[in-house]
Amino acid sequence: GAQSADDAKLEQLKQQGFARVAIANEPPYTAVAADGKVSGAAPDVAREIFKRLGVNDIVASISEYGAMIPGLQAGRFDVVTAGLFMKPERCAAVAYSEPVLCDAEAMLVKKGNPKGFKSYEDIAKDASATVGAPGGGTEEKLALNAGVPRDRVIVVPDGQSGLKMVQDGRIDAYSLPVLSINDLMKKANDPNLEVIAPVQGAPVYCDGAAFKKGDEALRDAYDVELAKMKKSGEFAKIIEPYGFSAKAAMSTTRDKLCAAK
Amino acid sequence: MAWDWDFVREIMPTLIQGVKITILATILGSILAAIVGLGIALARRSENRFVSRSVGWFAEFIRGTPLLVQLYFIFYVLPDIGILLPPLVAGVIGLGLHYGTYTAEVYRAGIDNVPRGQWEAAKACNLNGRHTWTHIILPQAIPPMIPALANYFIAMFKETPLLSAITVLELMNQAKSVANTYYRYIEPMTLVGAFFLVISLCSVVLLRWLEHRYGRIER
Amino acid sequence: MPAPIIKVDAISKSFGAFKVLDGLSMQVMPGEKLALIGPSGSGKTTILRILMTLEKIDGGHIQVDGEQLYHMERNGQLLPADERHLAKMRQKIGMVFQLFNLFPHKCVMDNVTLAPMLTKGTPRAAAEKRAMELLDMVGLADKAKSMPAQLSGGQKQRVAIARALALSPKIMLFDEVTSALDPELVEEVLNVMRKLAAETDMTMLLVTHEMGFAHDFADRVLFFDRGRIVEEGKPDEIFRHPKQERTQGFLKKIIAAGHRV
Amino acid sequence: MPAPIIKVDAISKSFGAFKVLDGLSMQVMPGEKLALIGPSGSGKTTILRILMTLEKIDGGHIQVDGEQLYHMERNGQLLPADERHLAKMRQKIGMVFQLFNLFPHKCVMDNVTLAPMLTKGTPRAAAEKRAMELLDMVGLADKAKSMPAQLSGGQKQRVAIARALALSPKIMLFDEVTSALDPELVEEVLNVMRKLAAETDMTMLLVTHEMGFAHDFADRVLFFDRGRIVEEGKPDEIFRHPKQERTQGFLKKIIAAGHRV
Amino acid sequence: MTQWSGYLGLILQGALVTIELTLMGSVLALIMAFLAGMGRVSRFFIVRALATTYIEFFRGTSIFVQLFWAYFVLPFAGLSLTPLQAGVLALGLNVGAYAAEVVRGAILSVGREQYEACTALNLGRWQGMRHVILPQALLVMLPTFGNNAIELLKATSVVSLISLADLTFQAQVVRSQTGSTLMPFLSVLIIYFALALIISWGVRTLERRMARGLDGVRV
Ligand SMILES: Nc1ncnc2c1ncn2[C@@H]1O[C@H](COP(=O)(O)OP(=O)(O)OP(=O)(O)O)[C@@H](O)[C@H]1O
Ligand SMILES: Nc1ncnc2c1ncn2[C@@H]1O[C@H](COP(=O)(O)OP(=O)(O)OP(=O)(O)O)[C@@H](O)[C@H]1O
Ligand SMILES: [Mg+2]
Ligand SMILES: [Mg+2]
Repeated sequence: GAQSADDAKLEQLKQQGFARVAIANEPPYTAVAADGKVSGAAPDVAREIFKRLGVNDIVASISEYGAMIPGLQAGRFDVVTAGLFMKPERCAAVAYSEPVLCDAEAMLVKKGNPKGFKSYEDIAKDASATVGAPGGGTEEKLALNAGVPRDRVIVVPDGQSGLKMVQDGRIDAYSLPVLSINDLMKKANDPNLEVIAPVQGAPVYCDGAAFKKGDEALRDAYDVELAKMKKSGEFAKIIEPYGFSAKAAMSTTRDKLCAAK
Repeated sequence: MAWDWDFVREIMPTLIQGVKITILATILGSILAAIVGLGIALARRSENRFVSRSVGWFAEFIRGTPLLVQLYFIFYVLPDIGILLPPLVAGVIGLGLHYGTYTAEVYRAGIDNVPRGQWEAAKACNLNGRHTWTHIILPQAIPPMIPALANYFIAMFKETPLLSAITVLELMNQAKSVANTYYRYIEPMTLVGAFFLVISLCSVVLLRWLEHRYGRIER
Repeated sequence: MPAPIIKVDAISKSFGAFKVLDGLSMQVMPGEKLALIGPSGSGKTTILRILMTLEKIDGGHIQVDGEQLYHMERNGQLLPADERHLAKMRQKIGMVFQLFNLFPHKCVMDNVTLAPMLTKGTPRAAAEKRAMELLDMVGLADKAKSMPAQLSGGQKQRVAIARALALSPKIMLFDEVTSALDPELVEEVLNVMRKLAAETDMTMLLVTHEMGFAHDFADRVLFFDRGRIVEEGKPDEIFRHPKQERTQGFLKKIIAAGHRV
Repeated sequence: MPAPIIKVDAISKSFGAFKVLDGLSMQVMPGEKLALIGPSGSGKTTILRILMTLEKIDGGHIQVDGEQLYHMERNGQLLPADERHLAKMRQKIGMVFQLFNLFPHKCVMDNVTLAPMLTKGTPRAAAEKRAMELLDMVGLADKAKSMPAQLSGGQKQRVAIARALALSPKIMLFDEVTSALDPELVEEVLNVMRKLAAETDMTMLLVTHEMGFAHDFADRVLFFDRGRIVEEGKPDEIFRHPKQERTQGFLKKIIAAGHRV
Repeated sequence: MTQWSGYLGLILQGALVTIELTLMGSVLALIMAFLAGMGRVSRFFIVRALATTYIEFFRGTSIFVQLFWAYFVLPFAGLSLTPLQAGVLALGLNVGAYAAEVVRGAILSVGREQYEACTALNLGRWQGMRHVILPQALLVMLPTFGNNAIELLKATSVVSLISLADLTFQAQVVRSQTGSTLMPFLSVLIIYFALALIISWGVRTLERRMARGLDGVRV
């Protein structure tokens, strides 16, 4: 029945020799080198695990956040490893692996934090404040849940645009995970900007590899290898150079994150 | 993934917010395109070679490159030289400039379609340049171009989803946003498609009427 | 003997490599009625268009009513005419075209009054009074409110004549004013022109293929061929006893084709 | 006495509310040369176009060469003609248009050979041989490789005649074949037609405003007015002693306008 | 500013994808244009209705919605296309609908007298179309086809929606990876313009070649 169909999925990946992976255009979760080669914490972990599963390579395609889950559902990708943080609603839409990359939320603001933001609630309180976030991302939802009205949450297509919009004063804050913001700051090297991290009241989130509902067998196989790597320390070796904490990922579980309210 | 009418009802108000912005951007963009187009058309007829040539190349360049990239450029690059435009304004300028290069061609065709005999008759009547334009040429040139102009304004309407790239919350952007919130894509995207289809079908009727009223002109 | 009102002196005109007028000279006396005949492409239309300043000349001089047409004297020097000078000279000249060239978006009355009101600042009432006299003269007083599209070809051409007369030019140019008309409508236009010739002392230049009319109408006939005047003289001389071989050949063909001479 | 080759029986034709032909009847004998004259809008072109099946009729019958043109007999019933029947009937008829209607993208030779090759399957060599004979007949053998745009109006019209003849029709229709030509070019076309009339026993119907030519060419003249035949007879009768007032008026006007009769 | 120059290779890869999309999309568009354009003037109601539906549907809904459907919704109907296939399909069908109207217009622009000459010479409907009408109409279509191809080129910039790494998309990637905004956008603008110039030059050359003889100049 379903079980054998699921096994078939892994068999199929083995046969074709690669898995199709959706990644985001967001360092350090992903990085694209000048020669077009994809690296970064998320794809590196995925590549290693698939290798262990007998799938030699991954073919990564950069995708908009908004296009990832529909792409997964439509069978465009076999897995999404893009810093899609686990949340109850998402857990209902896709099948997550155990946690991989964990990060807290941060905000990018002008030097000196002129409006004094510490949390998303602060933005909600200031009737003239605007915050930028990726469309369909965790930060957008956090801001909305904190009471920032829809028209003050600006959907920004990518990190570089968000940074630029803060520099140009189009938005007061741009919110992304801490490491993403730090990477942006490093590249921009702009003394007029400042990072607020972590955002108060925002939980630490962890992403996992997201599979299509129905591919649970593949996901389970993935989990087994992930657990082995976590134990052996290889997991930490891959992600820590990018700034991620392996400990954070190992101190929580999918079940906890998916149940959180 | 089955179609869910309750979900449709739930997201309708949000999408209608987007429709309003879409229509506003189209109207403002059309007005700007109509003005920019006339400006380009007149500049290209200028006696001054430098003016006509450089405006000509500029228009060619705008017409040969994607609006999407132009919008990025206006929104993200212009601030570097101190021009900081709100998203909707940047979007309207992008639309107006881009489609202005199209309407310029319409103006040009409209003006060229006025028979040479009319210019000559105006000269034989000893009218000066300004009188010739305002009393003889433009009154004959503009009515036949109205259908072609309207055609471009409708095309512009269908390109407004590009504005989502520069954070304008028009229909497409709203649809994406609700889709991402609920992880349901078919309903919002289909509604967007249906909405565009309805508006275009109405505009076909409008166009037929305009063509009937003002005569045909080939694109 | 009075001075000629038009003095064309060795003008030449080329379109690209093709020489249309080649050192053409001619003189026209005030009040004279001149017919220009000749084969297709011989330059008849071109000389009228040059007099109306619709084409520029490449060389030579033209004097109209004692003043240079394409040149103006400044401090004893002959300079190319500017638009102001041309506009002044155009006041002396009116033209009626083969294809009428009425303004299709204006009614008959407006076609006739437009130029006087705009160029001479004639008040509307005066312009309309004069227009009615002219329309009456061409037999179209009852059509004042019609649009050009509602008129027959013959009526259009009569309006065009009234329009040209409204500026009271000293010289009128007619370029094949009947050749676009149905045979039955030719006569009404020619009648108007006969009347005009009889009643006014305007100078008139007429290009035509209606040899019969040219014969009755003109004081003098010029025969054009390849941009030159090959023969000229009284109508009887030209039509009954042409001296040049080229003229004889032309008239023979015309007669053979069924035109009355 | 042989049977008429064309028998038009009480046909009527309207454009919208406007009745162009009103119960028109006429007969044409094989080999007869017929001239159709009459004022503009009287339906002359329309009857030719109907015979060429370019317009449909509203009522009445037409027989051509013993067969119904717009009807076909099936089991003793008269049915409206289908495309096959029309194609068969069209083989008997050729037409030359006022504006030549040459195919501008094909050279003279191809204009003449296209129809025989496509409709009769004539081999290229035979079609070209016949075309050369015809072009020779109209005096254009040396223009076989020219494009229509390189020809004068008179030459174009002669090619059009050759093209129509290439299908060897029994009946030829000519609609004002000289009225779009410069006066000097009219004669060359009329010469070709004279030759054609003298050398072949083809039936010919000619609409023309060239009264002189109609007089010389036709065996019989029909005078049309408002969609009816008002008067018919030998050319001398019609042109010298017209009986009907309308005919007299028409001829008077034509003469006044400078046309030879 | 040498930092981003290493990424030029990436941009050129994007240019390759853009060119590929443009070429394949144009071929599909051309086929659809002739099918639907001639369908519009067919004698048969069904054919006319089909052609009209296709044209109005694809001109009516926005290209964004069509792309989204081709890529994300068709798989639910069992038809899973690669991004390139989906892109070519959406672009080709979309531009083909516009070009179909060009084909129709060009066919109708051939004067009635040419059809009548065909009838008078007893050519069949298809014979007349094939030998007389289409060869003349083709010349009328050509310039507008050139414009349509440029429209298609520009429309390829929206395929980033379905994860195709075209020029615009690569510009975004380079921008994120290097932090430089001006250079990637400027360079892709220039590349687009160069491609557009190549298209219009090609079409003009073709047009000149086909027009030979028609204007009375010796062939
Ligand atoms: N704008 C132009 N460009 C190029 N050639 C021209 C132009 N205007 C006129 N010509 C050419 O100049 C020649 C003379 O033209 P023109 O119109 O003066 O002849 P015409 O004597 O009036 O002949 P017709 O009796 O046919 O009117 C013709 O061969 C014509 O083709
Ligand atoms: N397709 C059409 N639609 C409407 N009216 C038409 C059409 N064809 C002809 N007519 C009208 O029918 C009438 C007769 O036309 P027809 O062309 O037969 O006249 P004609 O005798 O050939 O005149 P002419 O000497 O001007 O060529 C005219 O009034 C014309 O306007
Ligand atoms: Mg002339
Ligand atoms: Mg006729």
